[in-house]
Amino acid sequence: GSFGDYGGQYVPEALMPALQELEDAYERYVLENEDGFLDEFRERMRDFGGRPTPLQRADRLSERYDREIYLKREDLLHGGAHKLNNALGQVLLAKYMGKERIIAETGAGQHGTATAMAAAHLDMPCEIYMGRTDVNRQRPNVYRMRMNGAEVNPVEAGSATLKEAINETMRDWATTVERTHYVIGSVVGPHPFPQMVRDFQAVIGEEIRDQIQEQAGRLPDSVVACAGGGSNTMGTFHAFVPDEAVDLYAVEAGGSSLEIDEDAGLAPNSATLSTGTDGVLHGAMTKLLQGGDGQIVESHSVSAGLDYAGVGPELSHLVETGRVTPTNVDDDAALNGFHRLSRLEGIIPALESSHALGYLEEEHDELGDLVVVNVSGRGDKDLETVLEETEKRELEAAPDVEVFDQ
Amino acid sequence: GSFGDYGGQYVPEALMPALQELEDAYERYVLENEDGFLDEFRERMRDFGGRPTPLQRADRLSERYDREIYLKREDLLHGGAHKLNNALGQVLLAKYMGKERIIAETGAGQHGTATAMAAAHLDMPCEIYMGRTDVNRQRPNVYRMRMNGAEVNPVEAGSATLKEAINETMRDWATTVERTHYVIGSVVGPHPFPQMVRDFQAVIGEEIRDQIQEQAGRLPDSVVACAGGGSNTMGTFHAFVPDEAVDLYAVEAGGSSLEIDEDAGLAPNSATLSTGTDGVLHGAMTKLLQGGDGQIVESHSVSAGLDYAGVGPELSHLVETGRVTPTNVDDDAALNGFHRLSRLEGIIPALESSHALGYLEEEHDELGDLVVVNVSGRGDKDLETVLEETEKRELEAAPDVEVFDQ
Amino acid sequence: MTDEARSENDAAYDSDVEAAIRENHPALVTYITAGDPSLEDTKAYVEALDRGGSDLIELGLPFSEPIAEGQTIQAAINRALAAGTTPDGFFELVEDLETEAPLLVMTYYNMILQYGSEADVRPFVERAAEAGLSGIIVPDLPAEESDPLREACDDNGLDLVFIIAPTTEGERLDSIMSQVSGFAYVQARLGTTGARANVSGATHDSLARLSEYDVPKAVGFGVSKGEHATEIVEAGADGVIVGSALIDIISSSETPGDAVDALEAKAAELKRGARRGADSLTVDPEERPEPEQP
Amino acid sequence: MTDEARSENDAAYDSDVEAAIRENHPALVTYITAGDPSLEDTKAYVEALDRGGSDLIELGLPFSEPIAEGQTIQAAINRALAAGTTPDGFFELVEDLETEAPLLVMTYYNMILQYGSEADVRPFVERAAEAGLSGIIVPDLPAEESDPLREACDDNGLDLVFIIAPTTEGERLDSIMSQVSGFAYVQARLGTTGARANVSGATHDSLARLSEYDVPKAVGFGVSKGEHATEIVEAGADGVIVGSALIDIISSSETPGDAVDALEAKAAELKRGARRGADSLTVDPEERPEPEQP
Repeated sequence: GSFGDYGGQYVPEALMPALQELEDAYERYVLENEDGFLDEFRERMRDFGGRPTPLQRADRLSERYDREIYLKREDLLHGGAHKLNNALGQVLLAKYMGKERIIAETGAGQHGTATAMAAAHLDMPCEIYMGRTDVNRQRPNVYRMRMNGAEVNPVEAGSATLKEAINETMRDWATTVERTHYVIGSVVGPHPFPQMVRDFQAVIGEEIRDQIQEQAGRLPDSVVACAGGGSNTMGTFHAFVPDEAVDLYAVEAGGSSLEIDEDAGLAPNSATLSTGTDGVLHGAMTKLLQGGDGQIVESHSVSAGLDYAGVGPELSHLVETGRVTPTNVDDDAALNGFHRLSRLEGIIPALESSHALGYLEEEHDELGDLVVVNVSGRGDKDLETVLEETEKRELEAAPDVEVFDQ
Repeated sequence: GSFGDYGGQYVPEALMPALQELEDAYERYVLENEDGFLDEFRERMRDFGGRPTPLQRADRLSERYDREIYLKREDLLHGGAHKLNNALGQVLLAKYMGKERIIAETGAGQHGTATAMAAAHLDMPCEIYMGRTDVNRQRPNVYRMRMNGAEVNPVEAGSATLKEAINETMRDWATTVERTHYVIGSVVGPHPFPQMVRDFQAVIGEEIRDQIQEQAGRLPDSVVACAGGGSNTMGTFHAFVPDEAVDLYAVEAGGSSLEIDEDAGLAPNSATLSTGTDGVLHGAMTKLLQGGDGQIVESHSVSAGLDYAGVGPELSHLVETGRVTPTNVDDDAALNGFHRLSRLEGIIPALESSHALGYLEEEHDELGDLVVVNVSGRGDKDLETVLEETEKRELEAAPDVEVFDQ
Repeated sequence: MTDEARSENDAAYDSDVEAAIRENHPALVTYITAGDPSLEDTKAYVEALDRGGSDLIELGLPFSEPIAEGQTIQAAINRALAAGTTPDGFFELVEDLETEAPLLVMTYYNMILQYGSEADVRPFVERAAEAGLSGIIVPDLPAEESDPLREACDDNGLDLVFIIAPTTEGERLDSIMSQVSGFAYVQARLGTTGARANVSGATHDSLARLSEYDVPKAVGFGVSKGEHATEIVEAGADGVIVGSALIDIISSSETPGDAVDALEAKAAELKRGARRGADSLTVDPEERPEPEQP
Repeated sequence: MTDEARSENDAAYDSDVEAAIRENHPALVTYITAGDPSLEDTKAYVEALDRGGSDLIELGLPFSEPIAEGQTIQAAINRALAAGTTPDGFFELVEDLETEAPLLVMTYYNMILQYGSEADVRPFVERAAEAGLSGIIVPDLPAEESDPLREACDDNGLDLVFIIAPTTEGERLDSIMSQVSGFAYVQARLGTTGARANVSGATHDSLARLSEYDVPKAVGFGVSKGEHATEIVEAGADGVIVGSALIDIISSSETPGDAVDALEAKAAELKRGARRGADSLTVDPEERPEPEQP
């Protein structure tokens, strides 16, 4: 249950039997395809989810950066992001395990909507915990979850955002663990979650590997993915880890600054791999944004989906061993990346994915001749944020907004 | 250039040479694949658009209706609806024709966003005409077009909605026709548009035909698609027209009533095929919603995308000859269809597509044992409308909305 | 126009429409929308245009989707529809009118198709002839789609006027010019109807291109001033067509009486402008076919 | 607790923590969060709990992500963090305290790892021992991950207390019970910490399941009243653990002085309740192992 020094199962004793049960189910169903679990999963991801997603040559970016740029189009997956790979895998696994109920937490709402969608598809009762603040500012995602028949439980405690929602979901799970599966949304949490979520997401890199060889005739020189918790990152990288010649770049949210304000308990970034230190959070030993005493600081990014103070333990390990290069770009670069892809390629990317595109703009000279960038999701959900943040700034890639103002 | 008594080229003389030029280009590039046009189109629809889209067995609908229900997942196409098939085809064709500029009109914004996306992808300057009223109520789509680099020209005249936007686009085209291509958004307008748009959309039915035979071992008994202008309808039906044993159902928007209020110039529905009479609108002879004098009435549907007083001439012909069965369901049935698919299958459908699902609920006994329904688009764009309209009604399939109100 | 006058002209020309152009060279053709702001007002306006020197008057029968019109005429149509203008009301107005100038109806094809409640053009054409109209102009009916309407017009002694656009060239131009009935409506520029500040260069190109065809040519789209008329006639046109500039007068006049006066004055200005153009051709030393003078 | 008292107990039991439970049977274990609302107040509260009859006192060192806590303790932790509570301040408080009852620190694993600025547990454990703490409870550290911390605790003479959940069964239960140090913290029900109205049926099941193991058992999660203590001791527990009910007193008292009085009274109520439970067992005719009385 560990990746070098990282990983583990740092959870309350009450949850340990459930983790052992999950580990057992993971090994049987996911690793050994017992009862045809994997076959059903793959078929549903094809028919319900829309896999495989395309690998698209980006003509204008290729010209702009004078190298071959390919985009992995996870934005085309059902729900608008790679999230469904994991949500559907876990809900299906819960069903195979005989669980009667699904819970999950969500911050901006992407994991919650993917889980609600998967639960509706598989006819599993589903409850999503979401901070009241997030409920209020992410209405459309709340609506989507409700439309899919999920209960949305607003969490009123503290700042009423992701952290409180995680705590509340943990409480629910600790109370109902015998009949409930907790669908963790990224490659984080206690073993076997980081490994299992990675395996559900690994289809991204597996498809890229086949597609790039078919389309470009060889493996890429460089693979770039954004990293928050790290599920799209690990999903993209996993198939390439053994290919030493393929460089892997995890692009984190540099936010507005890489400095931590320890007195305020704030990091104006989410660059955990780039700047974090080892510690234990939400069940695993990994790199964290924390103060010297061990208190977790509040992270920040213009992209809500990257806004997390931890990161998957396997990524910490791959960074520590030098296999993955941690990098980051700031909010401005991500916003420019958003506008640039929208305008040049006709793809409105998620703000999360826009970080990978920002990196491409800033550091393409570091990259090889054949580059794959994972577009982990679509940006419709981010339009309001992008407009707001764009108006505050002078961004070279942004369209003028006069028509919006009338 | 006609389908039985329907079709034709009822346009100002100034546009006739452009139509002839387009007809020539359509024949050479689309029908004869000159310069590999079709190959490039198909490749881009695969890599950029995400084709093929899945055909998914709907487990819970199949159980509910006691027959095999399959869903064609056009909601997974890039942009969230089948619209891109046509927009990309026409923008690419304009490029092959040496045009320098793209224009289009949009009502709710779906065709505008698809066109803007395609134009960005193919590096074509693009201007979209949109009534000021629609600009104000469809902000997210305006943003998306702007993000993709398209100019959005608000039209202030009259009721400032789709009709005025069409007139204004016609004016632009009549002025700039030599260097501009007008991307008509449905199987309407003068020849060769209805035929050409159908051909670009026909991939829907072609894929269904292959997929259903692979998955169910035979052709379907019944194929159901919603119909406004009719592009998803003809796209879905075209491959099946020669298969006499396959029944084709075009489900129109019954709105709140099928009666026309001629004094007010209003039809509280868009059920053109079901209730319309023959006439000429926007370049073609087809079935229309019109008063006795020949004035076109304003149509209405809860679904903006079906809200059009005309319909594609080929559909008029197929209805007239009995090959396609025209049907309709009202706003309530569509809203219930929206909620039902969201809750039972984890797919939030466009309100347009929800009409096909409403028909399935109301008349499934009319259908055969193996049914395909086209889910023409996703419903994220309709969330606000659905909430508003749901609150006004008692809908059996709607979730309670208490969590929204806090 | 009186029946008497009409039969007189029939002898010399194919139709009274052609006669009105040829015999009044350089002719002034005026357009307003019937029912804007009411049919009663339209009657007074048409008579004013007639007095002012119009040689031919086009009366618009409003249609809800005027795709060939600019914003000025579209707005006039909206006002006329809001006032409840119907085809029957329109024909009654025509029957009431006493003008020197022959009258044409300008409308969209669907209005013609639906009249008499079947998708058939004949009831409309018959009623038009009966009401005393001399011809029909249909902006959304190109030559290729016009057979049914032309046959009906022929059978009822009406002209079906075709529009020649700047893009109309080659074989299509030959074909359309060979079918001209009444006169060729020469569209001065690409785009829609509407008053403009200048005469388009396309006008000169078009008239040059059309000079080889021996049919009367009247130029419209964008003509608003006497000087425009002068320039267009100098360029070889047999007439000028003015519409939006007249609608502007109607919509901006404070009282119907003001509009009547202004319309008559505007028509006179345009007619004078056209004549100046013809005069300058007459004194031009270069050889040209002498335009006929009434 | 004084060093003198500690060395005395060492003879009879493995640790002073075990001694505190065994010798004070039925024992009362109390918990409050250090620094809520200030470390100075905490000092007074701990002394009040000691006076009221606590046999063992758990002091919470606040961590920003208390995933095992209910809302009551989470709120206390937030207040303590807002007041600027740090590990160093915590240890200074412990050094200042004069209590009969041994003290345990309850905190999350990351706080232990980070102390001394390396990801190493030893600096924390050494400082804890130096400050006079007798043991450590870590709600997010299951037995499987506890080797490094246990070794450090062993080396420094501290107990590492394990939590036994209602879901802890079979081999894992055997394994954990064989490693018990100090006492077994028996979690009364699934879920998180927090005062409840009733004692859970799971408590009885758990104690029955644990009866075969000869280790001291103290029951927590949801205990808030004297009657709960009675029922739990009757069910076979060697002690009861109370936390959220005390936090409620602290957060609802108008002055720190009120809280001091109420905490002492609550501790006394709970201790009396526990004794009633022990007494009822003593007069129970059924055969049971006679609980030790101090």
